[in-house]
Amino acid sequence: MSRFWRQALQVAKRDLLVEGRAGEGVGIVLPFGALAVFVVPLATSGSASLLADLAAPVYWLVTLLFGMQLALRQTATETVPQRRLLVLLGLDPVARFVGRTLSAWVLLIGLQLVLIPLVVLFYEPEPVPTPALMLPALALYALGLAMLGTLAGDLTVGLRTRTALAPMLAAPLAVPLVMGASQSLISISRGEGILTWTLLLVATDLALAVAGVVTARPLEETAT
Amino acid sequence: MTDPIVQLRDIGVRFGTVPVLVAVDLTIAPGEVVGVAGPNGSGKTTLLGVVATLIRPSSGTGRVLGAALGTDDVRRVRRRIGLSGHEPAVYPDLTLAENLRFVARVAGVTVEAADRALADVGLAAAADRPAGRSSHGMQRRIDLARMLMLEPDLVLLDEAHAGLDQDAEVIIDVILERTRRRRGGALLVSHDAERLTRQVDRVLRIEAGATV
Amino acid sequence: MTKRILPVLAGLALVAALAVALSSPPDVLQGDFVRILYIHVANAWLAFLAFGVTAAASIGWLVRKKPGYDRVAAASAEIGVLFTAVTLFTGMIWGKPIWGTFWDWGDARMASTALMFFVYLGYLALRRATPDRQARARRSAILGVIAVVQVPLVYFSVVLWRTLHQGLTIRPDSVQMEPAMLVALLVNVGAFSLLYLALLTARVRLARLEEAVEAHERAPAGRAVTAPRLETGQ
Amino acid sequence: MNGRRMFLALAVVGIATAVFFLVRSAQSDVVYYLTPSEATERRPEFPDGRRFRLAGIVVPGSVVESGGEYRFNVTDGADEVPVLLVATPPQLFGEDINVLLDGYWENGVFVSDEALIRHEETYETPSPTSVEAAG
Repeated sequence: MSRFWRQALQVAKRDLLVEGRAGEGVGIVLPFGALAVFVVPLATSGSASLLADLAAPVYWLVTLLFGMQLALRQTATETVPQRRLLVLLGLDPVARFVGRTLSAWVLLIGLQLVLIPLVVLFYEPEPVPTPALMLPALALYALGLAMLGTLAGDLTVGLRTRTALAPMLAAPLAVPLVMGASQSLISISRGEGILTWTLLLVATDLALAVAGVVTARPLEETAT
Repeated sequence: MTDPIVQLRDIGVRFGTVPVLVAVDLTIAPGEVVGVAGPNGSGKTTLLGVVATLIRPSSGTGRVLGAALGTDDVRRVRRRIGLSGHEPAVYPDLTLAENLRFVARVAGVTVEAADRALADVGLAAAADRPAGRSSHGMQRRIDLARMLMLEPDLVLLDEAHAGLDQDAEVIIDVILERTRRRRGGALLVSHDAERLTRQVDRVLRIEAGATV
Repeated sequence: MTKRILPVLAGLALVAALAVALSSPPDVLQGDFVRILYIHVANAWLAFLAFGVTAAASIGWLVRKKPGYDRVAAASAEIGVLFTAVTLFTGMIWGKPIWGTFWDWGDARMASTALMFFVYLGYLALRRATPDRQARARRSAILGVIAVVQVPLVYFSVVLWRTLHQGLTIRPDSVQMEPAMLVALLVNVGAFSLLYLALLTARVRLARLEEAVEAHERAPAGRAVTAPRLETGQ
Repeated sequence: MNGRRMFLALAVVGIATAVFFLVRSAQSDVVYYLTPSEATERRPEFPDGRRFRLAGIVVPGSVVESGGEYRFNVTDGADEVPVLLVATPPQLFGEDINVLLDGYWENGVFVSDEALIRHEETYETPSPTSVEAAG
């Protein structure tokens, strides 16, 4: 394995190990997101058809907002001494971006997998004919969010207003992702093709990857 | 190999509009250990950041391990620089052993070297203790263990003696001795002038951002 | 001298543009409502230009690290946000009588323009949140490069999707507009370009003055620390 | 660093390809609105009551108003669809105008409760004859 991928995987492994110990994502963000799913039905008139219609919008909203919380979790925020250490170890900034994205991706997919049964169970939306078709869209959606979260987190590292600022920067840029994923779901439930929306997701993910690679070096200096 | 390890000429650093360093000259020859002393706010820590290639000087010229400061050249030499700052660079959620092993894998050193360094600094028995629940002194020892493991050609210690007991002092002695033997260089910042003079070849004083 | 000339020129041009817009012939379908188009299109075009300048200046900063690039990037983004707001506003005023609605969620042009507005609001928020000038320049330059991805998305959204918003009127191969109206549009674009330049130079000058005030008599941090005025009592 | 360049080159090619096919498939795939021919052709996909948008030109001479309801036909040159509009149409509504209707099929009639005008990207000054015709 090349030095680049060894470093990227080490960074991803470190993030997941820290998450396993601190449990901020699994123990705090995830239950909080689940709670948000419960609040919506309580605030409606109790109409079953209304809830069924709300299932998908609520799902996308909660995965976007809480996905950002997950990607920007405090325990995964590197301190200045930690960042300086990594720079002096000769860690390739691109490998760092890839590693951090990978770990956030794993957690975001986890968040999605937990929220889907919850929404299906409590909102009873119309069944999707072939749910497996959604898997690529969900994976591409989570990948894009992971990259955006990593970028926004690095841009705002060390700022006092970070917790609100980072999601504010990421959310409007995430809209093509939300659009691609949500329209994929609509197309699948109508039995239409999803090529357009898959292409939109792929193009957005690639553009974010380019942004991540190009800005990795200047971003490295934000923490030193 | 007579090129100096560090050579700074008339270095200035400003944070925003606030000048922190105004005119610093510094040379560290191969095999030399230099101490830096000065009052609070005189720019000692910033100087260390400049030498570590982490802070870009606003003016002046400098070379560290042959790489010109402020250029992409410094990327080549960073792996050969070891820094221990005020705050230890550890992940509080990882154990002491995991901290060192992570560094070893990223830097391309064997895991055995990490475990050996951990034992060398006297933390073998505490290997599985989370770093966040270890004392400040133990965390500092992890910083020092990293230097034993990676053998940097340029050793930078900020507040070298803070939080370390007499035993740990020996670790610094060993690191400096090995660095001298490798013909590397070291820069130590400390308040404890007495300990400093014992360990370094000469002391540089800075006041209000300038060497005096 | 030039700092007086540009605002005056821009002011005169805007008066002329308004006169041309009001005296140009009405559209066969839209009647007098077509006059809103001149301001709407001119503002939209300049918003794109402003964000393009922000991106270019951001790249300039990342390469050269000169504070001048950062000032231009910041000033242009502020003006771009202002022009985007005017674009959205005039678009809504125009949409009501012509389309029959202020806003249409299915329309890619409207949605993407609103998003562009929020992306650059975020850019300004990031600047405000970063006190250190060097760090602010670096971070906002990086975001300035990432954010500009939105601009072509907005411009081409009418080509990408079938929308309520009409397609491109001025294309490389044809201009589907009567000459008299085209002249009115071009005069307005010219006038708003002058306004953009006047605002940009004024804002950059202001930024430079702000920094000069900040830098006035700043001593090294260490000089602010003196020996404690305490004595150990016996 | 060569890997970095290669990735960037490949990614840019990938984005260009994706966008190219995206534009092509978006024009056929993405249903912001249907033309009258498409609406007739894809009739089985849209059972009565399922909402979609229909865009076409109001057929001259087909507009009949009664009690705030408008009946007219829209066309795309090929097919015609009968429309019942149960809302106040926008100011510019009239014959030969491009309209965008939100509604659903009901017994072969497109029932709409929202009409928008879709104007073209062409701008013309009125010719003397059309001024008279507009009255």
